[in-house]
Amino acid sequence: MERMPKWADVIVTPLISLALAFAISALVILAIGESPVEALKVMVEGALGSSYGWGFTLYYTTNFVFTGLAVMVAYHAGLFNIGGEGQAAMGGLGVTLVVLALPWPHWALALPAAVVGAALFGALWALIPAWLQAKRGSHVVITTIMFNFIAAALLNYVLVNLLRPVGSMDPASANFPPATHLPKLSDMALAFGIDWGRNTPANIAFFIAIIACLLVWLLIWRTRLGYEIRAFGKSEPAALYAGISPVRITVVAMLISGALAGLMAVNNVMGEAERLVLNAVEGAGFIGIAVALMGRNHPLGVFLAALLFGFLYQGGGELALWTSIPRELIVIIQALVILFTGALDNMVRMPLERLFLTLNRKRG
Amino acid sequence: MDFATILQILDSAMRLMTPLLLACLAGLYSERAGVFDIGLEGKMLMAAFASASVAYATGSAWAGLLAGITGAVALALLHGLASITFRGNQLISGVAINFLASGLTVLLGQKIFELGGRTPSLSGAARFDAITLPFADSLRPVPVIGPIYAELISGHTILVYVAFAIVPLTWWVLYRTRFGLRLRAVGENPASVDTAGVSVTRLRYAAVLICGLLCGLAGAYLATGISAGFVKEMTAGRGFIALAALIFAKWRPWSALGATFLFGLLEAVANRFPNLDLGFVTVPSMFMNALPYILTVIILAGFVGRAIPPRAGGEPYVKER
Amino acid sequence: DPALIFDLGGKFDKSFNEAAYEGAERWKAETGGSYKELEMQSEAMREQALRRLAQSGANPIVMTGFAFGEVLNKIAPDYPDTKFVIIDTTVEQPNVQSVVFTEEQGSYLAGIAAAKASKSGTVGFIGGMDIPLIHKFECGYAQGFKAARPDGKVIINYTGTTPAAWNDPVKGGELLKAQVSQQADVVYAAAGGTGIGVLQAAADAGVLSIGVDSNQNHLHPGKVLTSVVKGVDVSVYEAFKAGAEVQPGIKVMDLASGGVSLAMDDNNKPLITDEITAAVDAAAKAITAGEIKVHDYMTDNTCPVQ
Amino acid sequence: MALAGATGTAPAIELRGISKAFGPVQANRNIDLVVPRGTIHGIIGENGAGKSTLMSILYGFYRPDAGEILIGGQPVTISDSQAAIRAGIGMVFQHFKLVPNFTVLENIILGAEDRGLLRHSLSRARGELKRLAEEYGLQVDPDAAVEELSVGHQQRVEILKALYRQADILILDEPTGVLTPAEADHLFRILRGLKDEGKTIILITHKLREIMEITDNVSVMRRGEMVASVRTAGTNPTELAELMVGRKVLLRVEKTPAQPGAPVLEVRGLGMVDADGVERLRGIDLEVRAGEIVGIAGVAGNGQTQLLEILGGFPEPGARLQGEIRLNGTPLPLSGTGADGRARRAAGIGHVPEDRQVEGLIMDFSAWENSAFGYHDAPQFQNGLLMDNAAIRADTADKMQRFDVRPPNPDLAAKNFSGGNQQKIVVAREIERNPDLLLIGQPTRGVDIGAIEFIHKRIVALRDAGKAVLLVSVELDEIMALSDRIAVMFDGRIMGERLPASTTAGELGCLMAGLEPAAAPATSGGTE
Ligand SMILES: Nc1ncnc2c1ncn2[C@@H]1O[C@H](COP(=O)(O)OP(=O)(O)OP(=O)(O)O)[C@@H](O)[C@H]1O
Ligand SMILES: Nc1ncnc2c1ncn2[C@@H]1O[C@H](COP(=O)(O)OP(=O)(O)OP(=O)(O)O)[C@@H](O)[C@H]1O
Ligand SMILES: [Mg+2]
Ligand SMILES: [Mg+2]
Repeated sequence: MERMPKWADVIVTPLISLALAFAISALVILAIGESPVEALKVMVEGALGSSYGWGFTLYYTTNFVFTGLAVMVAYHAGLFNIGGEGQAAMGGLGVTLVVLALPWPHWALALPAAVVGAALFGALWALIPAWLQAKRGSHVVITTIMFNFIAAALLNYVLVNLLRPVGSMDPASANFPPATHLPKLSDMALAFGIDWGRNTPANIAFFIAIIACLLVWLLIWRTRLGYEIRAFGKSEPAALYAGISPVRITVVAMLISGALAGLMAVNNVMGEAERLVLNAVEGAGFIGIAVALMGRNHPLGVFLAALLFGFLYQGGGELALWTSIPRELIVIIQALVILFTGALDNMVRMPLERLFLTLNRKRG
Repeated sequence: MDFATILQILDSAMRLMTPLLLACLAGLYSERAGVFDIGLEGKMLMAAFASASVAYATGSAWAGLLAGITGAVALALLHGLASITFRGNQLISGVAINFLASGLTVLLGQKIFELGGRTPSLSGAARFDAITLPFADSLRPVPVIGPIYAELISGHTILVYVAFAIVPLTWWVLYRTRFGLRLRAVGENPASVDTAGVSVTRLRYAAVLICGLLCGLAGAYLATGISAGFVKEMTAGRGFIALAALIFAKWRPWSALGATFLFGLLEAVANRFPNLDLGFVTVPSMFMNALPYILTVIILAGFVGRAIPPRAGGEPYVKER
Repeated sequence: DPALIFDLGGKFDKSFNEAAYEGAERWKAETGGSYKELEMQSEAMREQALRRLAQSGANPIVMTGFAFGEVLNKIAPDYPDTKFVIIDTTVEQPNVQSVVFTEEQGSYLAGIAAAKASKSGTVGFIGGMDIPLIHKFECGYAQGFKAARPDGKVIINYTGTTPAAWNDPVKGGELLKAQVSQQADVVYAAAGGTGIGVLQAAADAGVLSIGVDSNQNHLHPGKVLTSVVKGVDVSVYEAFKAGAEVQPGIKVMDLASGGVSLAMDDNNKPLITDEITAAVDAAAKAITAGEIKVHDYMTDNTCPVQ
Repeated sequence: MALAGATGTAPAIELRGISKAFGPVQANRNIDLVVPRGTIHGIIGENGAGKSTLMSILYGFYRPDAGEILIGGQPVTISDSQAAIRAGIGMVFQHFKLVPNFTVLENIILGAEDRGLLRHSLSRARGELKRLAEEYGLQVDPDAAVEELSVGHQQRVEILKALYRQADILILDEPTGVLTPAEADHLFRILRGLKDEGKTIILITHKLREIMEITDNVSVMRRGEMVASVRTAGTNPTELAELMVGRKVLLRVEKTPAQPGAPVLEVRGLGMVDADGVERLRGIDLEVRAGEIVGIAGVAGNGQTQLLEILGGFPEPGARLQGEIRLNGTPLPLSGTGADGRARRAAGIGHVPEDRQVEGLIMDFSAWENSAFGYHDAPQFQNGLLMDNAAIRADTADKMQRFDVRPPNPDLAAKNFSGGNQQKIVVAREIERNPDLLLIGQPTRGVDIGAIEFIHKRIVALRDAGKAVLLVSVELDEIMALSDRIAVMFDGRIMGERLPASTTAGELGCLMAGLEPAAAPATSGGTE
């Protein structure tokens, strides 16, 4: 027996939570002496009001989809992977090495190789924490935090000392050769004669993200491995009883998680910057945690949450660019959205359930 | 390495470990009561900002401290509301609080001081000064003990001593008092506390408030003790390191002292020897900077077994769904 | 109208971006004109911001920071009628003015001053994030110091490897104390917000510090030996003043042109002895005259001293 | 109502019109109950009938939606457990409410500390504990960590907790579900002692034998309602079972003599030393043939768990094993990864684990996911690279129907089924695979009469189909009723084997206690 219809829980609860988050954000905007209506208008128009805004929103969305999926897969195995930041950074290194290593004649050849490179490096960066957790019981939360710092140091060293062209100020790799530049969504639209999102960074990696969502969904809910991952995540003794090896699941789940985080580099490094810069991940790994948890650890939820954060990122950027509202406001709005939809959701759900229960009773 | 250098490194380790220790103990109270907290970073940041602002405005470090505690406690209450009253996801709530603090501090700081989120530098009574312990100077000439007392033990701000004193205090509270017994019980099996007629909610709120209080001390120390004012994001990941130390310490107070000391020491050593010359190769500074993290992983892998968190940790107490 | 884009560090970094802001404000105060300003939020936004500004008709568009180099190189040809000014790196496009500073020269003078002011013969350098640009400051400083005190010692620390390294005054203070315990008595900080902690800790510890980018002497009057000032404000001011007539090409802001200098004001007057003044002036003259060539770390990623 | 007990005085407890709903579930509906002072009052009912809920309301754990509670004739408001304790009520929950890593003393004083510092409370409790131990025979080591204690001792701690709080009314929710017969007897002696002192006791149990043995009155619940309250002396088990289930129930297991065939399982010299260096199994020799049920009797903690885990392919990590196990003549590898359940299943071993909630089921998984658990890589559940969820669902619906799992909804999460129905899901999963050997641990722990009857029938049917069954149970009744041959384990050893027809509970009890080490020669199976 249900307390309230599933549709209500899946749609009404998050919408009311979101409304509450924005209401409080509006109060904050008022408090700093700006107009919330104006701010909302700038955000919505800037992020969703034009193909141009969408081009950016979808670019950020793509990043968050990858890091969100990464957190999600590990979460299903009962592992809290805070290392998306480092894994995505290492994925960037993987992409860069692949792209710069060979004279790729065409992006279509370079892309699969880069995907492999990104996934491989991301996965490798998750391997040690995974192995330590499985074999030595070192808590994966600590080790992945540590590996974020270590990745930053390693990347810094590699960029400054090995990959940086001599004489360049920038701690960044050389530019990727034009042949490896990924098609932007705008290029693709143009091929169909549509002028959509010119000069925006959204690129073919967006489709890879969607494919990744589908594959992860299949993996978690339709394959034996996913079944085992979920079983292990829910109960280790039961997994043992069923013949599921904890070591194997821990390592495999973290490898997949790391690979997904690493894949983000296809979007930001290969698709957008077209070279590797020092701080390429820009906190997307941490946003992935919020995205996964808010998305209720389901790929569709992750996608929607990533879209929401993509909107906040782009809309917030526009806000900071074109109004005098400081960019930190966006961080606050993000925080409130995370808080209300992710942590205070029962505040909305409990009264709703009561409402539905009374309605049901009345109906008999 | 001579004796003086060792003393200086230890001295630096003591200062560097203090915010970690306070935050680690803060997390200890909360998590021992079954409320996981990855929002230590945010609470510290908020406290650092509030204490620096009020200390600047009033010229009193103590007023700043009070404000810092208030700021951290306010966020702690929010965490309590989400994770205790509304049985929300504690991890999400913690993440949200980190973001919230990160945004609010800069927004408010910019609004008030217009220095891009910084507060003006503090001076005089707006900062906690180093305290010279009695006889520090007269004992100095005594070999070994003298320098240890005068250089290492004496000459820290009051908050450092407070932090160290809270370790035995926490041990005592946890293992020798009624409150401690109930606190530990509620983190292991809240139903045991509930059926004993004690309110799980009240206990958990108490724990979360203490967590806020200690984060307040940690943040105030950062802004008004070890440095002189607030700079955005000045916690620089210390909340996460404190969390790592807490797991490292297996949620025990004395071990928390040890774990945070280790982190402080590693950082102090890396500060002191930025380019370690091993003769055949010089370790680049980037790796010396990462050394504390690398060593942590090695130590965890080699010497610390499985860390089992409080059994009811992370789960809201639901008796009627 | 002209426009100014700040890098990720933000407008109020008490340093580089802030200097640019001051230049713009001076232009505004003097001419009564208005300008558009933007702060970067993310890497991907750079291109967006430049294009949107160019489309909105802003001219010239001034941006601070080498990180814009690649993007500007890409988009400048799309807006041939707009003039761009980039500070801190070179972009070779017909409508771009590249302003570069010889930080190594300013830092060299700071090294001389430190050598003269130091009693112990040991001085320190504290960098922010460990990147080549900061090594350029470090190397110039070390060269100046060694020139004046060949037997002296420079202790070098970097705060970290992530952007957090720019905002960690606590660590800055601790690094300073570590250097002081190794007898350093003059410390040069090129570390953004972290530097604030360094200067503070130096003032507390009773040693001298050297500020960077803007004139930071006033932060602790009588305790900051001097500041290595980059004329970012001047270049922004001049770019704004020139308007659409900004001269494309590379503009080297060096010692000779006053692009880099040591800040001397009332705040540090008591610290600057005649000996320091004399040594610094002599070195400055020699550099201007080409008698002393200060090596630029960026050209080959090496430093001749140490 | 003519209940046994003192007349004239106000009843110890009187409940009037108690109702309680959990969301859409009406757990208690308008319940009246009278418990006379100084009596032992039994409460029975199927899984999910609402017994625990009603008692939890009385103890202040839940708040009723409606109704009135009178203690000693006085209306009281029991807003929380503190109020219940003040009213003299103590409760031993079905699932103990102890803090596992606390000592016994700490658990005892928790919530009843007499001042801010623990020292005084601890020393007072130590003295009090000593007194209670002597008075009621409730010995426990006050400084032992609770998690180190056997379940029986943990229960003592719960009882001591109530007595320490000077409870006048003691509620015990299925206290014997986890006890050995000897422990249960001991418990009953204690309960009688308490009753003689004038205390009032409420006892929830699924075992009618216990009801008949010890209670004065008994109340029967069904689907949230109180359907009868009668004098125990005036009723009988068959009547009670009918009241409970609402239909006729067979209380005995009907089975024909076994027709054992070739040995299916042969265990030779099996030894095990666990990660802490404790020797758990010592030279176990055991044989189970096709078409017979071998029951392993023994007090919990004598190695049965380890034996089942090793046979099932998941010995605890770090354990050292020796000896030989053969299945249908083929040796099974002993040195595995600790996660060899898959291989064991493939070889034809089915396993109903002792603890369904921790091992047998994933409580958050739906019934259909659980019903493939361990067999999720079976070919008929695959559809190319993916799992064939539709096939699993259909299979589950079918099993649920045949095993009468209620509600027969494959999409419901395991945690939302009552204990008996959870067990049916596990049993259905393992039996329906038609394994050559079925390992089955505590098949009916906490399961109501109707479900017990059903599960027993299925086990016998499997045997009759010519399969081997190894049954581990601490319920001597169950062992006696089901087994064709009984082996008794004590301290990691097989103390001896008996045939059910030619032994008595007393003899088995002796073996279970480790007495009579020179056991009679093992019968090599087969029927006389
Ligand atoms: N905490 C709870 N939240 C929601 N529903 C509950 C809760 N506890 C019990 N229920 C519901 O109330 C009904 C009665 O449960 P209860 O535990 O009282 O049964 P019971 O008679 O004790 O069963 P058993 O014999 O298995 O112990 C159950 O069917 C269940 O659906
Ligand atoms: N916290 C809860 N939330 C939802 N349902 C619950 C909860 N606690 C118990 N239930 C429901 O109560 C019913 C019985 O619960 P209970 O804990 O009494 O188990 P049980 O049937 O007695 O099983 P066992 O005897 O094996 O412990 C189940 O249907 C379960 O769904
Ligand atoms: Mg029950
Ligand atoms: Mg039960």
